Amino acid sequence: MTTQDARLFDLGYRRYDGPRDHPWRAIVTLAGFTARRVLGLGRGARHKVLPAITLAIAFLPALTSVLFSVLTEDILVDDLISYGEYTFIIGSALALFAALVAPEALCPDRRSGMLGLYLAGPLDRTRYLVAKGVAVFGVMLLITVGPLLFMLIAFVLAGFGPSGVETAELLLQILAVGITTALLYTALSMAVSSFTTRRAAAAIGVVLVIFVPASIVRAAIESAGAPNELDLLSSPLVVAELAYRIFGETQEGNDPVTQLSTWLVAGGVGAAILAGALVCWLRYRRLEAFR
Amino acid sequence: MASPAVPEPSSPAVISARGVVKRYGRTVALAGLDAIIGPGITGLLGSNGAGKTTFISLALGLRSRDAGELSVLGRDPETAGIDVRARIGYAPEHHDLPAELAATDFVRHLAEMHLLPRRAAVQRANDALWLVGLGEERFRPVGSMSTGQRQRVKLASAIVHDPELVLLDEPTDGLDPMQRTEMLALIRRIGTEFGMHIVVSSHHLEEVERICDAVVIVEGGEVVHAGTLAELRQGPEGLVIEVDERAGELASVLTAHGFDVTVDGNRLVLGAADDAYDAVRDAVADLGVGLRRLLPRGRTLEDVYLGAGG
Amino acid sequence: MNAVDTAPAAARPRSLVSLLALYRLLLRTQITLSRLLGIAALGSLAVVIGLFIRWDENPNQAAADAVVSYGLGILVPFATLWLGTSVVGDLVEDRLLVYLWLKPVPRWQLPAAAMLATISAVVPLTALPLAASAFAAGAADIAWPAFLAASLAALAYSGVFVAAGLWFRRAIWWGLAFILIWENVAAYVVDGLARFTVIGWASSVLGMAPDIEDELEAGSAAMALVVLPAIAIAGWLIATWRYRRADVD
Amino acid sequence: MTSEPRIAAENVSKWFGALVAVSDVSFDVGPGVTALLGPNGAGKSTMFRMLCGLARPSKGTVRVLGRDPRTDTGVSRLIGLAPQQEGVFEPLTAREFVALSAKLHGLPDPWGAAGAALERVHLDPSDTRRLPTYSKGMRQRAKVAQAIVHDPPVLVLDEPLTGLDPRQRMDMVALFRGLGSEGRCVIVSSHVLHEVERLGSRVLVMSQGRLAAAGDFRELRALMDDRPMRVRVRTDRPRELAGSLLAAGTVVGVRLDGADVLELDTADARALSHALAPVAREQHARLFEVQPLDADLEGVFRYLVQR
Repeated sequence: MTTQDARLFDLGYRRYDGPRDHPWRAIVTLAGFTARRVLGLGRGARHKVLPAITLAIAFLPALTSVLFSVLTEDILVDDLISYGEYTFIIGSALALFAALVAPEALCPDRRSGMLGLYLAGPLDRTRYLVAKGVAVFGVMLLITVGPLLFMLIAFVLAGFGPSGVETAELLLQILAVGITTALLYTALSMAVSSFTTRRAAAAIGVVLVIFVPASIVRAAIESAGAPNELDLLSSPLVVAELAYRIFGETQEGNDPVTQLSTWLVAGGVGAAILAGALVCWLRYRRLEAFR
Repeated sequence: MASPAVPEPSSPAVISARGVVKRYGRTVALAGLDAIIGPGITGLLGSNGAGKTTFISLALGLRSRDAGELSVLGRDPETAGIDVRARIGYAPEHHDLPAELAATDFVRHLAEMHLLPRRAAVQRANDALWLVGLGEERFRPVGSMSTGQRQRVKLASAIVHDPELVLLDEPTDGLDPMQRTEMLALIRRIGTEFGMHIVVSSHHLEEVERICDAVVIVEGGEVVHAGTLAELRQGPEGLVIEVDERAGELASVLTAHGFDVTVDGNRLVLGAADDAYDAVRDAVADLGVGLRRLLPRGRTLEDVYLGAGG
Repeated sequence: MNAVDTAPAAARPRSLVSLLALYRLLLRTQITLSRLLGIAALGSLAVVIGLFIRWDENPNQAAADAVVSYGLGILVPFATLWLGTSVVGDLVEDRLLVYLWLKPVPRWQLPAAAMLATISAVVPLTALPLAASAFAAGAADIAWPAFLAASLAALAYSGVFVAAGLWFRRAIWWGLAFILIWENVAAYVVDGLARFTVIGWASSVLGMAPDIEDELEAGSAAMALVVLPAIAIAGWLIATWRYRRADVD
Repeated sequence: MTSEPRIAAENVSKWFGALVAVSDVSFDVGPGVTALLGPNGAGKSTMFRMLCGLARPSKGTVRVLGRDPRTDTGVSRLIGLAPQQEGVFEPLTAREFVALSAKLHGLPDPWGAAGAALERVHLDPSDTRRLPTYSKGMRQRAKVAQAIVHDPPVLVLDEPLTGLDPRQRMDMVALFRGLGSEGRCVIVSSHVLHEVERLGSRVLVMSQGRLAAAGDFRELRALMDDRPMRVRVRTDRPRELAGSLLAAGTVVGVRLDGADVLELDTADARALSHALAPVAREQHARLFEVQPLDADLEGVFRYLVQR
């Protein structure tokens, strides 16, 4: 190598004149980052314990019913947990998961002033909330679609599953239930989490907002004969009822919501989702981004 | 190999503020602040609660002002589009960053948030962390880092996307002298070599004196003094002399030469006189005393600052 | 005042003065207005439920069921969880424990003060409304049992959650799982498990009222009067043991 | 027998898993103000927590007035601690905060004692504003008041000057000197160096968990003769001055900075100070500025920490 092409490179600072992404990429980045953080990925084992346990609780019924049917070689149809009633059965686990996911996604940013850092960059409050919403919704899908999908796949592999065309239809129904349930819990939990910076208070708030209305409405209808439509306020029952309807099953219980038309039930869920999203958006619009 | 281009001055003033007012309920944080912050490194000096952090949050468009004109890089921060905010770097005052995130991941995340493609973000994050002096410890979680290291991580995250303007809020808060000196040298380099405008807020006088080209002193939400350091520094002439013994004798010799001298322990303060230097030198040489300090008695920033403080 | 005299003139601090000082401090710093209003709101909902039940054909049983499902299932546990874990947990998180730890005060006093502060807020804001809801529902003779059940449940839960606040970093979440899964699902689904839950024994206190079926059947009302305080004392001992070993930041 | 207030550490070490925060530190500190210096992470706060019994030493012993602060809970009556953290009890006023400390110490008149302690730190006892509304400086003083309300012979103040602006720092330093002069044993940790100089000159310097130096910082300065002192001189004839100073042997290293600035490294600061004026006159060099670059505490600190 001839000597004259020896060169010393300046290791100093280099300007960046490469391409810059379109602003919506910042939303995708933040959504991915938040989802990983909420599930404790890239964080200590301690942060994975809580989400893992809740998911395990939600998968438990599916696991037992699959094992039970595989071991006894035949499906005792009425003993097994049907797809329709699954959302109702894991109601507590869904609330617990929402009480973990949304506060973890929203509260730390405000407490640590990271929100100021994000909003000082190429994000405004609406884009910030869209990113966070996509993250929470994505994670919630794990618990609303996961167990059902697991049951379907397990039954198909074990040979008990329905034939080709029915499986496709079942798959669509699972997705429909998973998405509506995830949307409802996302909207409610994010709305509550926008009111406090302490994750603990937000977690309690989420669970209360989900279960307290149900208690009051139950007494109002059953004891005081209020109209059944009032039952649309107890969100866990409404979204569980919608799941029954989507799978074409009917609940044996005589909860008031079972008397309502499917459109009304779907409308109730939709209204709750919109209300939650609106409350969260209004809160963030007025929020002082600076600690 | 792109040499660090000098930032083309889009407009002479990087930040210009006229009559900016900001109130939090009854307390008035900024009461009609006027300031022109030009290119280079500008120190924003003021005691705790003087309005520094509020001004920075207004410049970043994080808060809306109650009155007055404000423009950053030529645009009003509240209505400035996303492209302008992508050209600003910001290191906040607080230290609590996501504790379990490794420094490289944190800086890369902020680079991507400022629209750098993934591969460029990873590469620039590492470069930025090397430049702020974080070697292999940059893979450690931010939570386990000392305050000094965390300040460097914040600085790296503020420059990783190659901004035109960098706002640093109390970057040396909580640092010990060693870390402070290194951080100030680093900020000086960024302001000069990297070709970025910098606004540094601080309440440590000697810091601002060391690295800033100009200073804006804020007190009670208003600008009390502004200008380049040279302008602010000159003041009453005269000399301060410190010897290790027999200061009294030296004083009497100098008074005999017609200088007005006051003695304070082994320190002498000489009134303004142009030919004082040689007279002092010769008097000290004749007496054979040890000359420890000889300094012009210009107004230090401390006098300006304390004077301004009222 | 001779600064160098090392033994201050005052007598040994009487334990009662310091316990009261800690109790009032925790009551003032941890029982904030927003938390009180939150719990009071939840409590008032119990009365609303009571009003609805007035039109039920068998108000006594309906009121008892409501007291168990809403009162003992949601109102009391959540109120106690919220205050119980934060009354000490916040001190640790805000690094204020050092101002209480470095004092010549016996270690058992802080956990005791924490439990007292929690109960002083939770009982009036949950047990009273539950009693009121019984009257509202026209089921006066279960008002007193409801009040007693709620108070004893609050006592037991305060022991559990103050200990949890000192033990776990994210005590609230474990508390939520304990209430939602253990107390509200496992207690009903797995028969015989009620004996190991607070709600089981608290609902058996309701059994004191005439002709009320107790769905959980954890044991007799008299046994409950012993078991629930015992749970509280166990929680207090565990909390004190943990507090004595704390490395205070 | 009222023994003199002393703090003694004997071969004290503290480690958290593999991280050694304090390793084999011994010192004995009596009445007056002592500054504990060291860079962040040098082990100052850990040392302070062991002095107050908040943490147990992994090895070695700590004695406050001859008693072990960790096991002998009575010792907490003899110690007043103003911790580093900024958290305050939100709903309390300053007087209530200090009175709480007085009550827990079992003082006969807690409210009166709290008022006296607040006056001592120049805070208005009748101020009804709540602590969070206080500025950083006022909160700092409330913490000190809480530490002195029970008139302890030993005072431990952890980074009391951090985050204060110059005027607030000056008041605090004057307060600490007063407390020290009353015969109390006051130990202050800090890294705001130029304020600590005014505190008094007794210094303990820690670095990487070890004790790097102890004693009067000027004596320490003199002790370190083996370290060149750097003096900055501005003169109109730098080269001539530097040349003759080198010839005279009082200077071991020279750096020319710009047209008129010299940085001289000397092994013997005293000799150079005596040689400077005569040599300058001889070379007709006018001396505009003479400034030792690291004679003050920062120099001591930087040197000890780097060694």
